Amino acid sequence: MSPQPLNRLQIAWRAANDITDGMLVNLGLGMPVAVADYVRPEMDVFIQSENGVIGVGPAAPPDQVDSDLVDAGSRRVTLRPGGSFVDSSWSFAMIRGGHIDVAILGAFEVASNGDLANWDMRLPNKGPLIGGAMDLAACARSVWVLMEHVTRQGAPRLLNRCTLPLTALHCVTRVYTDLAVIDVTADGMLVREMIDGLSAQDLRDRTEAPLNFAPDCRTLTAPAIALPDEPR
Amino acid sequence: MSPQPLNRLQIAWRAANDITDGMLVNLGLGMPVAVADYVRPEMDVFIQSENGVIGVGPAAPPDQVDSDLVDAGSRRVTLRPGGSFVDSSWSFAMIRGGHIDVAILGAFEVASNGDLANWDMRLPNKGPLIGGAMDLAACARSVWVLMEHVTRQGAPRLLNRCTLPLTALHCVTRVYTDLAVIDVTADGMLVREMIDGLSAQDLRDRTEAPLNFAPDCRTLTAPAIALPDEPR
Amino acid sequence: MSIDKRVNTAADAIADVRDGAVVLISGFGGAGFPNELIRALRDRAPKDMTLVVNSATHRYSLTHELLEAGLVRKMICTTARGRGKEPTAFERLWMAGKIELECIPQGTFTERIRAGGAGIPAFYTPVGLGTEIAQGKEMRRIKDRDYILEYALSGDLALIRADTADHYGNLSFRYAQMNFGPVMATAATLVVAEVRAVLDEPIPHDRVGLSGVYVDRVVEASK
Amino acid sequence: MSIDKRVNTAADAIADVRDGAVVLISGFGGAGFPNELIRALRDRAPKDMTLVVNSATHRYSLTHELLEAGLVRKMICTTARGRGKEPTAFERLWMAGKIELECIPQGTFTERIRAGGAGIPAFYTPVGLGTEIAQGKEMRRIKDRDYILEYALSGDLALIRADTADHYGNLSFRYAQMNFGPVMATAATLVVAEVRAVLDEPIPHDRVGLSGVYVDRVVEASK
Repeated sequence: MSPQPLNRLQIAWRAANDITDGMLVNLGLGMPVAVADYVRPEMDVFIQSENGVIGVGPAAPPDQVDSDLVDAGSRRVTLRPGGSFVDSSWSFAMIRGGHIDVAILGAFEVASNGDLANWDMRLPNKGPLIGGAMDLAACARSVWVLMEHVTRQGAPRLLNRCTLPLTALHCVTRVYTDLAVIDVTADGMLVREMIDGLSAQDLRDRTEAPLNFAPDCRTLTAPAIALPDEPR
Repeated sequence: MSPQPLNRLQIAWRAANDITDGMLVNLGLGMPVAVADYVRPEMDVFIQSENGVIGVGPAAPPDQVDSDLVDAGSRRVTLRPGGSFVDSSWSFAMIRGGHIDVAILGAFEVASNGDLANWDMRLPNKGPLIGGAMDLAACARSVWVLMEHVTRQGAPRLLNRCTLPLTALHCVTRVYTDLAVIDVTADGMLVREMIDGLSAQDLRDRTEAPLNFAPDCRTLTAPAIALPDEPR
Repeated sequence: MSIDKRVNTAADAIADVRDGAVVLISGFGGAGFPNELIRALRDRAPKDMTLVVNSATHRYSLTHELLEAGLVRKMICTTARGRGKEPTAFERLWMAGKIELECIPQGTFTERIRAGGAGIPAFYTPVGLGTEIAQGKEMRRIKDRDYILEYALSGDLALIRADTADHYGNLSFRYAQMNFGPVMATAATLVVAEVRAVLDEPIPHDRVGLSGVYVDRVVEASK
Repeated sequence: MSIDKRVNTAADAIADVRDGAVVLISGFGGAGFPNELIRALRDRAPKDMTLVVNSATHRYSLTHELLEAGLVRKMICTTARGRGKEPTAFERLWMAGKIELECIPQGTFTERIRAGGAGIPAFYTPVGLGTEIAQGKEMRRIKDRDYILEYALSGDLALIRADTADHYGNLSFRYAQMNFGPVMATAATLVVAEVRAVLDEPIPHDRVGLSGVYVDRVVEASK
């Protein structure tokens, strides 16, 4: 059986499993938003959104949609019990002040020193999009990245140095990909988990950054989760 | 008849007459607080207090005293219609940001260039008291000073240079004393009003700073206002 | 009722804006866009404006009408990328070199505006360090960490959206509607608020989201 | 109810404070003093504390008990002068050279604390320019005006007073009670709130004056 990479939702599921009780978490656009759906029910977690929501709840059911109750990605959401709102200056004082326990972000590239590139792919005909990414990456206590291990063209995303414009320096603490869970340490990248059937050499072949493997490196598993037929 | 200096409340009355519609005003401890009692009834004025009250109303009647509804001087007050509260960071953002139209402050000394000394008399056995004075003096759009024209020992308070520790530079725009109303201009002090029976020379004798007299210098008058038997 | 900040129409509320104005516009994530004021501004058509707005073109906002009308010389924002493959109104102008862009981190955006309203001329921040954002900016080491210097940002006009207003100009907001509204109101010479409803009675003190001392005019949205 | 920040007694709430702690204490103008926490701190008696409090001794506050117990090495405040002719607890210690004093403008005080909680290591302000406050501080000219550089201030423990709390640590405030509470809560490693009442249900979102994400422990005042 050939190795079975995780799909996007399984990556989100795996990251959600590392969320612990009472954390204040910010979820970036794309894959990270799905993390909310998989936080273990016994965990009591507040999700902060840059637009000033403290305690984002599940997406609003159609009959409860309110155009003023939105997250930073313009999704119509609900508010969890104990949630509240602040203005943008408070929201970013919270982010920049280091009050976010974990920012879970998408990325284009991560370097072995923890540098992150996630805001500008230099696409032709498209303007830049910074949003709150630089604040979150630079100032959250931990930064977890969720991304495919390689690009659609098969090029590695875990690099010696980022090639795309940087979001923040030395900020990424952990990377969740479809193939592995990797800590970014002072000594470089340390593989904690890897999917079944993949060899260390297989992973190295898909990674530019040097990889160390934890002595207790485990198998990366996730339950089956079907992807919806979503337009991307 | 010898010249009749204004009393403290008459000075406050005179300053109150220069308050115009819609102004946002901050009143310092001491004489300035009394200004609120004499604002002309047709004027709609918001009084800001450093502790975060926007729209301080009259002192609370005994049966409405609330220990959480206080001004910066710990007076139990009321809130005027349309009033609200902010925290200290907003309160001083308002002050430092130049949103206060007039700060009305007490003073020990004012110099002819508008320098103000009102926070530290260098009293033995007493600590310093800055409070919000430096923020207000440095950042309000106008700074009006209310004070006796001379010290209890008869020494002038309007000086060429302040001798006491400064509160802020070049900030005072107008001075109301028991003897005169004086604008502080780029060309020095300009007497606008003076009490009846006092000559220009009499006023100069009580003033160290050079005085110019406005061509339309008028008589400073105030209605009779009795001082309460207050402990000072 | 001496203080009365109510204005009848959006057109009246922005009638005196001039060419070259720096205009701050609230709204984020779909909430808090003062769209009737934006449309009135388009109709008033001042030229060479600088817009200070989170998103250069957001699908729930009408800023694209200002862009399409050719009224904007410069955009200061945190997001200048449209969602779809088709370029947005902003992206078309930008690619054609017809508009100047200053795209900055969102926290720096809001903090610069707060600073503009709070009498802070400049501050240090760790955000953007080591990135393109830091290029040409002053750096400083404070307690073993490097920071970049950012300057206050303020404007001539702020257009903000709230839920209710009273005649004192006090505003209340719903849920995530406030976002940039309060800080923008502190940092502009003239502040105009568009609201769902102007109330006859003062907003109770504990429902005031922004004090009327920051607001010059309020106008009720027509729908 | 997994998150539960309720603590039974003031003594429990501050039990782990250490010698040398920098302690921020709310309260201003008679409102917002966490007096039961202050008394518990006196009983716990950590030594060599630095207090960050608006008024060194205020007649409605119990900070004088910390001073009289000899627990305070340094005072950072905006007011260190008592009202009467008799010297206050602080003034006696200060005149005897037994306590260090940093007396600063109130806006600078609150902005330094805000900066400490907001990730701003330093900022420029016009306040204090040309006064003793500016002595030894860096000056800088920005757009034709001079400013002084001020640094962020933060602490190990914040003691604040609010009206109600829920088990998430959300707080509501009455009238002018909030003053320094919210900013102090952003700037301390451990934040303890004393409240009139701890509610069984979450505080409604539009009544939350400070989010519980900033608050570690809440304790109901005994009276």
